[in-house]
Amino acid sequence: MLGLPVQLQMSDEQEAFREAIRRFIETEVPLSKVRDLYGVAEGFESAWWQEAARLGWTSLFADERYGGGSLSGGRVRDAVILAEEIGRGLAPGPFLPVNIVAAAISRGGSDEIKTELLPALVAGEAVAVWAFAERAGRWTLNGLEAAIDRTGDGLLLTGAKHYVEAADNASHALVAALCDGLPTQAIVRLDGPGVAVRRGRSIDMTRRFGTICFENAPVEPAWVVGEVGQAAEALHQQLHIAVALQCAELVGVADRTLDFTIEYGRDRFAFGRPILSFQELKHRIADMVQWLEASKALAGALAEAVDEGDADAGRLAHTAKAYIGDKAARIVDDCVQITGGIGVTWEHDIHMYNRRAALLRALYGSPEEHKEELYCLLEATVGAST
Amino acid sequence: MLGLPVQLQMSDEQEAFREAIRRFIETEVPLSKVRDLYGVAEGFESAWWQEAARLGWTSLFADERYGGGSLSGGRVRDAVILAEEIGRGLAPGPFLPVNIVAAAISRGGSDEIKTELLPALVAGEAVAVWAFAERAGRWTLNGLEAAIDRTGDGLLLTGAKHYVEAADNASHALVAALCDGLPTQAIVRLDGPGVAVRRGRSIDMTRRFGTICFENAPVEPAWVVGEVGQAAEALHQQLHIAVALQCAELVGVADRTLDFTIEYGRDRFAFGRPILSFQELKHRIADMVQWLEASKALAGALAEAVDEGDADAGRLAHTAKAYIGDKAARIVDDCVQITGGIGVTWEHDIHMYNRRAALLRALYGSPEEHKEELYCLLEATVGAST
Amino acid sequence: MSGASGTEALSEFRRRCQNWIAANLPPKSAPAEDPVALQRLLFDSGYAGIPFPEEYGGAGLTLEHQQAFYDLAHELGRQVPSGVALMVSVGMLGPTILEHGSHEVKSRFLPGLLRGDDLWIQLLSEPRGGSDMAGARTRLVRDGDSYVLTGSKMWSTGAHQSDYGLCLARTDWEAPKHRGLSMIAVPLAPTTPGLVVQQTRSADGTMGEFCEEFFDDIVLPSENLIGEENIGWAVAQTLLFHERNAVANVGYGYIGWDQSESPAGAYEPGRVSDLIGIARQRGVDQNSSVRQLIADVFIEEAVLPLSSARVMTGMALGTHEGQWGSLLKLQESEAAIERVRAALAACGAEGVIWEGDDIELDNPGTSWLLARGGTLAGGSSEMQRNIISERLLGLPREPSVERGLSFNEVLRRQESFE
Amino acid sequence: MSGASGTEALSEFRRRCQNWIAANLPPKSAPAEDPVALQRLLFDSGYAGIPFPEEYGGAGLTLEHQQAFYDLAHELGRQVPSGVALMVSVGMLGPTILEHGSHEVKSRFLPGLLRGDDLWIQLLSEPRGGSDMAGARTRLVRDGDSYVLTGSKMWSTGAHQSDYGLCLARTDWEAPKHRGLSMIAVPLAPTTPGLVVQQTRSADGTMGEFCEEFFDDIVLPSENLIGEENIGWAVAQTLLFHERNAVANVGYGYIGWDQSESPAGAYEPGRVSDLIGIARQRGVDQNSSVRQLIADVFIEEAVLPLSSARVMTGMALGTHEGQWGSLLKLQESEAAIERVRAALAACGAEGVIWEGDDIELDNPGTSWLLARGGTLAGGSSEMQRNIISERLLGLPREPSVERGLSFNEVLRRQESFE
Repeated sequence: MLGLPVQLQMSDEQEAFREAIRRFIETEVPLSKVRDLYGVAEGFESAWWQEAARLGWTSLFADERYGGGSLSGGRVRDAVILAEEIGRGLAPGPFLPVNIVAAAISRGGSDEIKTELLPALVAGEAVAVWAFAERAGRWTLNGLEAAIDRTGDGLLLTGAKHYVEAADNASHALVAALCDGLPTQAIVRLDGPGVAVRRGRSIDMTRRFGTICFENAPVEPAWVVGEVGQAAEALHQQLHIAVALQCAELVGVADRTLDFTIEYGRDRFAFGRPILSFQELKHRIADMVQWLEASKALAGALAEAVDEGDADAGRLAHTAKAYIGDKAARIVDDCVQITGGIGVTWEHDIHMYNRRAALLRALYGSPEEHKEELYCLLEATVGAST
Repeated sequence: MLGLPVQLQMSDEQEAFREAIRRFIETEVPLSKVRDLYGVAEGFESAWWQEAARLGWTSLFADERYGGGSLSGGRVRDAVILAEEIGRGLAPGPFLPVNIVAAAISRGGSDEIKTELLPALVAGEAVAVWAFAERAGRWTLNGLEAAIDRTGDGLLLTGAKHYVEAADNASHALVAALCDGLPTQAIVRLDGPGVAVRRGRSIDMTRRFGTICFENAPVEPAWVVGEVGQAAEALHQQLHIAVALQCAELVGVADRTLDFTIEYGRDRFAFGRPILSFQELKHRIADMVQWLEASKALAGALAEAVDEGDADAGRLAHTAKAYIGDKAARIVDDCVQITGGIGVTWEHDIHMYNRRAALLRALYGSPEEHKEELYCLLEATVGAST
Repeated sequence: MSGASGTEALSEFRRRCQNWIAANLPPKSAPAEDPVALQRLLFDSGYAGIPFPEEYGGAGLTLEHQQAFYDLAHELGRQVPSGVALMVSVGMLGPTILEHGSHEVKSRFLPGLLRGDDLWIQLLSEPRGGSDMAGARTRLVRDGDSYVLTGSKMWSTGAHQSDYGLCLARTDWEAPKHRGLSMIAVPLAPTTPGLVVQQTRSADGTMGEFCEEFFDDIVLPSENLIGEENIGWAVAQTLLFHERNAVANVGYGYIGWDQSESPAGAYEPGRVSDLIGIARQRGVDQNSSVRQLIADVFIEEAVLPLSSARVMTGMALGTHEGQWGSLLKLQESEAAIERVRAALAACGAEGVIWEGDDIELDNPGTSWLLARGGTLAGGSSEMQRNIISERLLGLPREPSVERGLSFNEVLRRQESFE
Repeated sequence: MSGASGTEALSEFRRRCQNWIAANLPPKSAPAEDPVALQRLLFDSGYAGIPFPEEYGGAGLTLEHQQAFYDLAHELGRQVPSGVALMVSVGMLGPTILEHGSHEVKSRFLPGLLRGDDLWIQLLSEPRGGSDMAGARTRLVRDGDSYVLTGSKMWSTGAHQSDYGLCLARTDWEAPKHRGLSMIAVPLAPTTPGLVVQQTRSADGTMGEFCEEFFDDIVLPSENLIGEENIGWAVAQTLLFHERNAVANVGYGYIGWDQSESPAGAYEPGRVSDLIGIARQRGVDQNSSVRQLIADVFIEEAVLPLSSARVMTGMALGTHEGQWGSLLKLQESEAAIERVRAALAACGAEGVIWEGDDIELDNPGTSWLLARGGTLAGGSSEMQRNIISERLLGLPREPSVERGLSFNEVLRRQESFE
């Protein structure tokens, strides 16, 4: 029952995709490789990323005219298959930022941007990142302070974007900012004037982050994605996609961790019995399995809602991240406890899963933040106070 | 280890007091009697209450000149002994309101009030109740809306007091209201003009409540307790005493429930073993024992802090009710689960403990409300936002 | 479980149902119809017991057809037969008799059961037994062509309003615990000689749905045996399996979800918004604990139908075989506890105190007294966790202290302990 | 445990300490003094090992005197010897040797231990053993007047910086598991022939405090045996008892609480206010989950010293005998997990992402990786719950599958399973 995917019903093509990804991760970036990458500033190798791109890691959300294409017509549903395998294998690489950028420009970008960026992104030759959150680390539109000013010299961007995944690997960033006080998105070259990238790390073994500071950085009008001041809906959709992929990845992380922990506990003896014959541990595992199954159901429903453009997708995204973000981290944490002392050593793999879970938990809004957003949405539906 | 009292160190006199109370409850109001009282509107018998009064149930907070007196000099510490036994035996009677009123008028009442009320309260011949909370059921000073107006005819009280324990048994109420917008307390006769009492019940087997409506009810100036507009400190202290007694009672309820549940579970067999040989149940019980021990430590510290007038008593009261209110209810609830189906029947005693716990949990501020107050206090100590 | 060849295609069936439902079932907005009357309406048009063979009164189709029927009815906003009595009878006892009964037994009992004419219940638990149902001490003795039943059962839902009970009783006391049990149908009419049925008073003081039964040498025809003598435990396990499924609203007991189209919208305008409204009215809508608890209730309620739908899909696809009902039952009953906890927090004193001398039952305090019913009935949460870990996941079993012992020996050891 | 007749009265002792502490111990505001240097200062003035007999270098007083000394030092705002190494050596190994060692053993080892000259650790856990310490496979063989030690130990705290380890090893393989063990003192100097000590790398990538030791036929004098041959499990249980107490800061390892006078004020201006400040700065100070988690941390931190004080009082009064340290250890280590959880929630992305290429360790994310150390070391939370329920409460024990078997037979059965 562990190992069942988020999507129970897959086409043959999707099944083959899943198989290919899993084999690729096992062969090309096994956990020993992930350990090696811990010491490498970049966190992944470009040649490997181009190979991954050939398997479809970069193309699922991209406009078909520029090399993109989905397997099933449901782009999020396809990408969830990939995200889950990435979680299972703790694969490195800028999967999420590249796909969010590809989705955004495929949806609202000019032909000029698409031509400039999409083929290179899809081929894995370029990396573009999503620069959204600011100092406080919150992924909500009302946290935006970066501003695009209209001047005699054209549009100039000023502000600082934090927690930008793979910032140091990227040539371009999709930046969210206010123009005339309204949400706007634009692609900005990171080697242009007025742009500085500060490298950073995270608790994860391979995922690197950075801060991008813009000071009167020029924004080409044709590189605004969508209309100036009209980006709210697109930004929400990008957030929903990010949360959907992240939830699937968290499911992969937690499912795999519970799976190998159970394998370990079946064979480990104490007091003359396998430790997993002790009732209290079994009951905790039963709860974890229940949480996992519910998480898979939620992640699947969210992917579908985002693909279908359901009005309810936002609420479901908050629900899913609040639930899965919390439960996945708890599952990995309790697996550490079941594993025992060896689980808090470097030698054992579980800390790498714990790292990924801790990162994903916080990124794109923590469970606590999503739960509060959800409550506010519910509150609004009840109507004004009397 | 179960059955250990909140106060580990008791004087011989205190030990004898505890013994006498326990015997009295076991003989005079055993659980079979509590069942009988469920059907009686009043919830307790006056003759019995006068007997209880002779044992000291009404005198611990009363001015010594009017028949009161503590055993140890620590009035709350003495009363906690009683409260805990009341919880263990689910004794009926207006213990808390009578003692709060006695404490308030002994501290701030005129000789006239004391003479009128204290001897009768101490003898158990009269009952006076504490009318504090209003419609929303919150025990905070900023929830006060009832008002005492100064008119040509003197002081007139208008407002409605809810959740008043033993309202229908009482001749007098200690009412909190605003006068000139400032907290004020006064004793009001319940058979006077402009006063109406509506009887009510609670989830508890024997504790009855009522709503008291005042409409231009006259308040005699000599019956104002303390100075007009100066009652804030006294009200806080009364709330602290109420929470301290209530926490001790909750400890008694939870300790006794866990105790008889364990006795039951030791003898009950399933799958060829006593059910309490199953590890998962044992581990839950271990947690409950830990919570109980911590609850006793907190309840004891609170009693001491209130007796000593510590500046920290308020914060400790919030902490204690937040912790004990939650844990005691959880303990009783989990004991129902351990007891099994019979635990949700009328025939088994545990529902009576569950009722008392559910009542005490909510009364004088729920754990949720106290936790929020506590957080606000903590927040204030961190200083203003930058 | 997917449609065998020769079975009516789902799409075809859906079209047929759509018309019939629209023409026959009352809308949800109409006054609630008696469930048994609705069940008879379904039966008489061939829509009761959809996955049961036609020869026993069913429609001879599959669980997926049943799912399609009920989902359609909800989509069309129509009433369906619901309630505990039918859930137990049609969702639990029906499939158990179908699996274990002889042709004669099925022909005799199933049509009346599926039509709702005969309500069936289970008689498994005993007063001393708790979760250990295989420890039954009710005695069943063969006497020529009859059996004689002696003992008592407890926690039977609605026995006082039912027609038959399927009773687990011991036929061999020298066999190991699980191998000396048999299952027999007991008529529950008050006229049955030797039978006394008593309702159990609930913690809230009312007569609840549970009963206790006393059997004093009740004589039963041997044709009432369901399954062979001494294989009663296998029959009971089938019954318990269907019970967990029915409680979780999957399998034979599936009656659909009464919800709007959007999954996260399930129950939405209902209880959660009530709680938000109460919190606001009491001025605790900014209280962080209260917000937390209410948000958690919403999340659990959004997750439940999604989990159930996933398991249903998995059952149809074959990815979910076996004891998945336990997982859903656990999730559902534990979420219900949290729902009451949130109500207690939102309502504060208002949840446990009311005006008037009457005993009120519609408040969170009373719900709290009864809340554990859900985590105990139908197998306690502890039993569900055992099943999930040992049977679904295959983790090593708890060492048994009864292995290889006759039941008489088990009893002797227990008595020496007590 | 209260002062025997002839013992210096507590009030008298307090007066004497007050003067000495004020004159000798550095204030907390001064730079932190080396703990071992402080311990020597205490020893040389007769304030080390207060409850140990004078003949072994102690003060010949009681646990209450020790409590009074440390409480006074904190009241006066002075530094006391603290840290893991002394806690293990003086709080755990000291009382174990005192209880089980012969007069010769105590005379030889205790003065150096109490003075901090010799740091002692325990060598109990083994790589394959986990919580089941009595399953030790390290081998101790008598050879004339010596013993030969072969095997390995793990999870020993600071072995690379210690002087002696008290090692649990098997002397009789045909005896039942708990009856063939012995305890022997092993010198940990790197020059000891046959000894290899390796530090274990922690989940955060650093070398932590834990070590693994390999014994390759180490020859030890028979005088190093602590307690008789084959009663090692009793010695180990004493050691584990003192370990739980020391971790919970009660009993021999008590070193007082670094807090303001008011109980609820404990830790107050420290970590909780940091979290509140971070939440405010991030704009999540109105987030209900974050508030909840922080309030819960404050509550747990207020409760911990009160629980500990209650147990200390109960130990002095005799109401609290036995395994109460388990209860406090459980409470403390589980609360620490919640503290990290609250920090993760308050900090959000800031808790797991930082600027620069360096690997930072001072953040909630890293604390999270190591948090389970506290609920595993010194006996896992599961073991504490076993102890509380079975030993403190006397609930029926888990049925043992090893009862009556020789250890060799236990191993054979296990191998046939694997």
